[in-house]
Amino acid sequence: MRMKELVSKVLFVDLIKGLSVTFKSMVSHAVTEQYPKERSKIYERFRGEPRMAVDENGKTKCIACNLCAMNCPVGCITVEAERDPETKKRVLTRYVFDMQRCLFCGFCEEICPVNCIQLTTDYEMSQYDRKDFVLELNELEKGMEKIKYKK
Amino acid sequence: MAEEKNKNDSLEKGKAPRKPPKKEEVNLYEEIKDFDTFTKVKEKFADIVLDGKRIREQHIFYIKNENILDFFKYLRDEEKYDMLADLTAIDYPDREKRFAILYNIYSFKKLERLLVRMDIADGEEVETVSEIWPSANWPEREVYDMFGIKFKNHPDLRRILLPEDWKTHPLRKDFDVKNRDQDWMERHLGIREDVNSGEVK
Amino acid sequence: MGIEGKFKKNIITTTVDYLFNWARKSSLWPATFGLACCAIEMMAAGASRWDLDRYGVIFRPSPRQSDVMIVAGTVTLKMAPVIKRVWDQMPDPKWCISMGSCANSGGPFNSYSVLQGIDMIIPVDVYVPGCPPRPEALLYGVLRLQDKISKMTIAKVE
Amino acid sequence: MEFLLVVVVKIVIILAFISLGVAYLTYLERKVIGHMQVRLGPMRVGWHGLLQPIADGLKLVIKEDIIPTQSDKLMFILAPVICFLHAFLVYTFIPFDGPKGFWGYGGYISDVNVGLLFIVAIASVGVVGIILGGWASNSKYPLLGSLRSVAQLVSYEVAMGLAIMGPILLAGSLSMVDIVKAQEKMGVWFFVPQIVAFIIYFICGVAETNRAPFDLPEAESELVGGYHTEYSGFRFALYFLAEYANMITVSAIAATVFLGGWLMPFPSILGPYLSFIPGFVWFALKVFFFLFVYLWIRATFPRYRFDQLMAIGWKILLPLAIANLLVTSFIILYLKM
Repeated sequence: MRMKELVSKVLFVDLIKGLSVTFKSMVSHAVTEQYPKERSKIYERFRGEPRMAVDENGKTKCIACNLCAMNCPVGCITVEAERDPETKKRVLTRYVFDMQRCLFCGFCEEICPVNCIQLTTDYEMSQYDRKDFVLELNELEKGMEKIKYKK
Repeated sequence: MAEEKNKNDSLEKGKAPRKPPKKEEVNLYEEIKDFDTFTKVKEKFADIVLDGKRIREQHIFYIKNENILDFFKYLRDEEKYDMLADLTAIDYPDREKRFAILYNIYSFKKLERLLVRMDIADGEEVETVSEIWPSANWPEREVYDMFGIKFKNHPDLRRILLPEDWKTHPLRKDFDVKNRDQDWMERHLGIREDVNSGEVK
Repeated sequence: MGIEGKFKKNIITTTVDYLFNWARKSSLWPATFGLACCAIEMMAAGASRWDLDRYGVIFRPSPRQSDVMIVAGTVTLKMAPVIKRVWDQMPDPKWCISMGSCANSGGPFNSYSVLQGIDMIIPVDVYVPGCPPRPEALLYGVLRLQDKISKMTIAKVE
Repeated sequence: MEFLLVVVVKIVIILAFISLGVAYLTYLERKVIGHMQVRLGPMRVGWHGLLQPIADGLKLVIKEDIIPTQSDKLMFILAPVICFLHAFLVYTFIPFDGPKGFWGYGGYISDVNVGLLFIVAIASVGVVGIILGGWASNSKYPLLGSLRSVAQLVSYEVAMGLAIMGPILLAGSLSMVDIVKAQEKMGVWFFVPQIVAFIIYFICGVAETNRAPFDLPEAESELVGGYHTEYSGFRFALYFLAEYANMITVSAIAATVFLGGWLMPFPSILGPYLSFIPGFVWFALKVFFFLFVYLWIRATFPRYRFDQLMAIGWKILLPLAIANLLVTSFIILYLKM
């Protein structure tokens, strides 16, 4: 046994095994995705950039129930609403989503009774300024301005 | 102060402060029976051991802050509780004896866990057990760091998590959790936040 | 370099700008600086599947040799002076990418021990939101930073 | 006059090629190691990242040059220059091609009868740059890195020197050209009779150039960057170039002494078909092979612990090298008698 070990040590058997492993992986196909060119599939339940849905008339679906703001663990949603004197319904006046602190936990999306706020699968959200992360309602409906890199 | 402010906020936004639904109070504490260690300890350290309870098959001894070293030495040597699994503290700001220190000790011989609980007042010093169980060194430093309880004869009683020149003890209940030490920040980072608006000066 | 801001914009400065900015943006070496869970995602971006090396981004151990600092994770107050020192040790021109909600603004930790945004102590060029951001999101941040670098100039700013 | 012109032209050509080779060695390293880790390596700067080393170099040159206030300024400035200079000085004596190579002008800048000794001596002076750099930085990690570097150099230099004694005995000369000529005359490259010396030399060479798995002086996980922690900008670039130039040096010596320099493999079989290929191409191929093995080893093996490193150097390689030298000299004596 010891003789065998000695022989394998002298002939660098283990080292050569290791070298062959790396050589094999060198000639095998790389697993790298070339990001701006190819994009990996993002699964539907990935939670990325927030978006507010609109109905068929282009008006917001939000009913200003404030559930998302109450449910947000970091308090990054602010909902301001007024009561319409005629219809006695709450009408949304201002909706602010402060993405700086957002955890992308998806609680707002889950609790929303009308499926208005949604976390899309879009992950490209980098900005040069922190102020750009405070999204008003119209920005949330359009989506953030961003550059799409192609190559 | 902080709670009041939060209440006002929630009222302004049209939220009603929610109350948790009331639960029926169940007393889980039982008297200790047939526990050999307790009877022995009760005899030997009658002046220290105040009480013993059992909760969810877990024994708790209540002790006074007097000569605790002998008591713990006895537990380690005679009763074979050879490991200090944890040492922590609880803050009850309303009580007269404000802090409770919990020693969570374990015996590998008997495969048994034992909680020893000691109530102390604010400013009272506690004898260190780090000579009995060396693993108490860091938990005691942590308790000192978070609650400001001082341990007598501790070999190295410095802050362990927070910076060494920090002033406050954050796990005390009267500490506002959002209160960043502005003087510390100015000294080390050269900035000072506005506490209300969060802006930096 | 010592020649910044001495000349007006002309054909020479724009050519030099183009060359310098190309070199700068093509070899962004970040200081290895992981603080919390975002660092795991940063490592993933550097590993085989996303491979930051494609952009010429290789992690350098020493701040003296790095150009960009990726602050990945929660910045506690105890760590903040260290970050500031590492930032001060880096040679000009240098950039900073703030990665993740915690570094951007403190994130969920509005508490006594966490710095509310790394931009309080060092200037940040690109904020990458996410908790943590996907590796692609970091790559997108790097691309945004390269865009920003390519607009740098040594000419007099008017 | 013509002689001078030829030498100057040769120096310029060799310097340019080596500088470019060193720069592209970094590219090769990133590519090879990238592919060994099933990723791609540089892809976006130029076609398949081919302009990467140029971008890196230009960026390092236009970067701010920091000299720490607490450092010994003269030494701090001098150290990388020493390292760089000695790494490039060695190429004076390396025969890239035979005396008839380079279209009859001789494939080397100069051929001295103590060539190999001189190369080994100059290559060891390079470490002075590392020591000075680590010491002059006046900082913990560079100092530790340079101390390790010294210890490593001292223990491996001996075994390395003894290992190349074997081929010298066989060739009977210290001149690099004569060693290759001896291999031609003998009909077999020296790595066959001197296989032990060859392996020892290569291991020592890896250790000598501070490459993985012997890269303790710049172990990133323990020592930040080792001796070049405090260096930035083009001073760091000089260290960087010196390290890679040293790699090429060690490979070139190995190719010359053990693998027959500019000689063609199997001249009796391949000779008629491949004789149009100039000698420096064979030389470059051999050097390239060694460099590839360097990178291959780096991608495969983890770093040694310091005591392991010392144990290998003193307990295994040194006795083996001495034994090899003794056996070789006895055999030569016996054959001569």
